Amino acid sequence: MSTVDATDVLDTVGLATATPDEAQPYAELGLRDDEYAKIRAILGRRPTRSELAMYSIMWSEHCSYKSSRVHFRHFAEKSPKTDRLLAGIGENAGVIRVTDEIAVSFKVESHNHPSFVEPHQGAATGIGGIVRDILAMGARPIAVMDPLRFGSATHPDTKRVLPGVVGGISQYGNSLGLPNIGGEIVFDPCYQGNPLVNALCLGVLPVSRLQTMAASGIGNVVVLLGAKTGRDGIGGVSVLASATFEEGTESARPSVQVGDPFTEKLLIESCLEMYDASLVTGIQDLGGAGLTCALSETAAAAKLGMHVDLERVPLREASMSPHEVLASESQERMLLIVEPSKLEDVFAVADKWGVLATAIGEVTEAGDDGGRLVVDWHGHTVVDCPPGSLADDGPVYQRPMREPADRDLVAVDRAETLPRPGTPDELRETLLDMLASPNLCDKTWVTEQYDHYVRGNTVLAQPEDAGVIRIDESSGVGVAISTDGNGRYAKLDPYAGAQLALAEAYRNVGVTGANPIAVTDCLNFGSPEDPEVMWQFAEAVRGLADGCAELGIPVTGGNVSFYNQTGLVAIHPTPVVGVLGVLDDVNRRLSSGFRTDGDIVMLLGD
Amino acid sequence: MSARVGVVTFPGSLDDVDAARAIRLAGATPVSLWHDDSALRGVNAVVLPGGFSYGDYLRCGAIARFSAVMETVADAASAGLPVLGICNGFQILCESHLLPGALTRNRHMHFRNRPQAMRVENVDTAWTADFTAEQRVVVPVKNGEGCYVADEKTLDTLEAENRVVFRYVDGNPNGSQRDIAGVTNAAGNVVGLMPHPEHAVEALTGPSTDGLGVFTSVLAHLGATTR
Amino acid sequence: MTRVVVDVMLKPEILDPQGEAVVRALPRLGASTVTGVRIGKRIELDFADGTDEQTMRDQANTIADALLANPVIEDFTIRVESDAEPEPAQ
Amino acid sequence: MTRVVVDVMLKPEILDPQGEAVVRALPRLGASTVTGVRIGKRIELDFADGTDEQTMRDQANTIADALLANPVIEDFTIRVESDAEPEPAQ
Ligand SMILES: Nc1ncnc2c1ncn2[C@@H]1O[C@H](COP(=O)(O)OP(=O)(O)O)[C@@H](O)[C@H]1O
Repeated sequence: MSTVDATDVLDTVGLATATPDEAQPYAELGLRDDEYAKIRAILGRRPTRSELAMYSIMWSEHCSYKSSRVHFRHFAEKSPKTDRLLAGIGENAGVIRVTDEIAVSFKVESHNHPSFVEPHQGAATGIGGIVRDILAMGARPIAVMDPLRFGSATHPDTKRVLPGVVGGISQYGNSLGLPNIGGEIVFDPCYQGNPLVNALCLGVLPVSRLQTMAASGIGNVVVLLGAKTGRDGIGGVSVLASATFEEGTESARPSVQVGDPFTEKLLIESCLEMYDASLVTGIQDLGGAGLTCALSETAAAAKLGMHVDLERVPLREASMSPHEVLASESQERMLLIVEPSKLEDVFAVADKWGVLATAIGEVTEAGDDGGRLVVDWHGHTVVDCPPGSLADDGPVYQRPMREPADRDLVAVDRAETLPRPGTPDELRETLLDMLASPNLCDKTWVTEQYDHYVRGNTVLAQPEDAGVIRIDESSGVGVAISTDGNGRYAKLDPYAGAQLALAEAYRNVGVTGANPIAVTDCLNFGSPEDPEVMWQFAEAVRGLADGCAELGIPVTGGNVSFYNQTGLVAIHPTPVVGVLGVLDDVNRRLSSGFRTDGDIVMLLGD
Repeated sequence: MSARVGVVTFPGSLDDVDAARAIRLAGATPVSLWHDDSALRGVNAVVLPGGFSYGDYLRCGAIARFSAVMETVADAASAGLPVLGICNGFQILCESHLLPGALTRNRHMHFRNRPQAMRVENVDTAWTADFTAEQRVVVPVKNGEGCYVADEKTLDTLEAENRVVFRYVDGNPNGSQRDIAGVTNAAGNVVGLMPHPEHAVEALTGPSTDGLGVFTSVLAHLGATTR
Repeated sequence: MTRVVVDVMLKPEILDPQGEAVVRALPRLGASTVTGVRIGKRIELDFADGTDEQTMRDQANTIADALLANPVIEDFTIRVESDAEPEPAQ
Repeated sequence: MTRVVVDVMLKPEILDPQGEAVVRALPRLGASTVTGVRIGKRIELDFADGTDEQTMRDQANTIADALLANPVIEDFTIRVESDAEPEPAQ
């Protein structure tokens, strides 16, 4: 380390003010000219390297929902009135009251791209991420589900991806002690270069234990809990590490996040113990956007400021620079807001479970401008910005939309034109072909790798239409959940396709004897910059919102995954819909299948 | 006063809640024990539950063996305290050399979870007295490293001394030698098995209620020894 | 000399949860001077007698790359085991 | 020189399903001269700078014997890593 290049100089707020004209790699970080200009306007100067990293992350499609947000008004406007919803869209996960004392939290999320790069770790950390979302609401995670989509069952790459994904879900979920109570495995060539790994988690909490992400209380301490921070997944942001931006390409290769379910289990137990002792004022999980997201969202939610001494963050690699610490996607971490008087107790609980807990900052005043997020690195200020500008004021786009040109073409190919089995032999043949097809055949070889029994409350799991979990042993109250989605239907008609997915999940929950009350969704689509994909997306959202209004159940949260495509070819639009229902007494659940000889078989509906 | 049965929680234990429920349903009082605390809190028996203690890192049960509580458990076990190790608990007992043999990676290399039939081969242990000889029971098996191995001499000794307590029937789920699902020490107070009796205690949630017998057995055993 | 050893280790920047868990357990064994533990795989490939060294190396490379190591998160090294064995433990 | 490597291998008589799975996959890779594969662990123990060799050996031995290897199924060897690194792949 003899040559002094730009990377050795700490880019502080002072330096940024003094060098307004320094060229910055905003385009490489995915920011448009007008977005960069807006950041400069917000700050009244050029952003520091750390700030640029933070804005590029928070204003990305993944975090800002810049393409999808305008369409979500359908959910808000059409949402049926209910007094069951304790937390909804905008929170880490929806929370629904089940009885006067008990609530559940549930949400489905995607981890599609990481799972293609490294199937095992990608899927494992997908489970880890959704579990922390549920934990952040104050709930004990009690079950998971895994709606999956792969390419052709006979393609060699499916041989790599599928066992890896299933192995990762199995390892992580089993190690956390979460029964897997359902999911989907669908094969279709459209997912060959872009498999879908969606993960759902269900949690249960006493209504009184509901947590908030708001970093309220001036003087309260900001505590980082869990794993050390390393250079995990800081992909695009590493272009900042190079002196000349062209040099960045090699180091820009993201480092794969490796999941540590053991640490996550300890994180769960320590957080729950802290909630029960009322030690936590606010809490937020660290997900894809790491500290950047957790710091800005917690501060913005409280409309206060925050001061962080970033060098206090425990690091796996000492050489990390501040923007890397802020952007790191290291797993198994939570951010807590704690009253100073409770800090020792928080440390004691963390210590009991063998989890690292470190005070890294404090909540500061709002001032005239709603508070500042100030991040220091060894005493030098590297970030000074309004937290709301990161968390809430990201760009919002009304992307152009166009009905796909091939819709008429696809529609011409009607099912009626397919050959039909005519003779009993042909009928038999067709039935056997169907039973043997990868999408319909027995899935035990996968589901056997998942624990169904742990915690002893699984009432129904695979191969039932919906998973059923007892949530209260004394009263027998339980919930049923099913996830469904059909990309082929949605490709033909995204509006109806989304509704069919909703209807199927709704029926699946209904047939267990449960009363459906809430919806979560994971919307898997191609590039939002493709007007035809955007049209599919808008139609699916409208269809889902209308369907929910019709059925009288609200969408409580979910996730959007865009850019699911190989080259220019998008996957089938794949809205995955999860429906949750309540059973007042799980002893009265119904399972599928014929039970008694001589029972009458009836067909309901048309 | 009903018997007090301790359930140890290690970092990464998962089935401790299930074991406690099973103990309750069998009519005893579950008492939680903490890995880092050597106190046994006056319990009459101990269950080492399933799970992934210390993430199952390095080798299942290898790190848990060095916990404070295991020292006391080992001493108490040699003095006759009934100790049951289920799945990860069985692995810990083997790593601690309280039971012979070792649990290795399943032959098919997958985690496998299914209802599993076994035969109760020895009804004279502290944990099997309530079963009838050769009784067939069905309880869930769920593990990735449940393949029981030991050298031939050890296996022969186990057979000769009737220390194979449970044997898989209708298929061996993990490749265990001689279809061994569970074994006991020479005194019959320490038993380890891979399948999960604590997951078969309620008709609503288990494949059967056969597992309850393990927990009622120890109560019968304790009743007989304290009388 | 018919054995090739392939050592597969996680890349240095990748989290090694196993190693970390072992480090945390060491104080109980009184091993206080160990500062870090990384756990990887050691794979012994036995070749038919008389296989020449270059063939062994090439094949080991192919196998390691395709099967033994996951290039996304792991590095590997290959070494033809010399007749001088590493000293056995006591 | 502050690193000790502990190699842990299954005893020869213990079945190694992972190794067998690799053997079964070899024909596809055209590695026909490999006759056997055994998969074990390579554990790197880093010691504080300046720890003398004998202390490292002793501690590594204690740790390996008590924790890193299970004597029922595994053998281990210990080697202080020389400055001459094994040649990297390719
Ligand atoms: N398809 C969707 N339907 C409903 N709500 C959604 C959807 N996608 C995202 N949301 C909601 O938007 C909010 C932000 O989502 P997200 O960024 O995934 O949360 P997180 O920060 O926990 O990852 C969450 O409350 C989420 O539930």
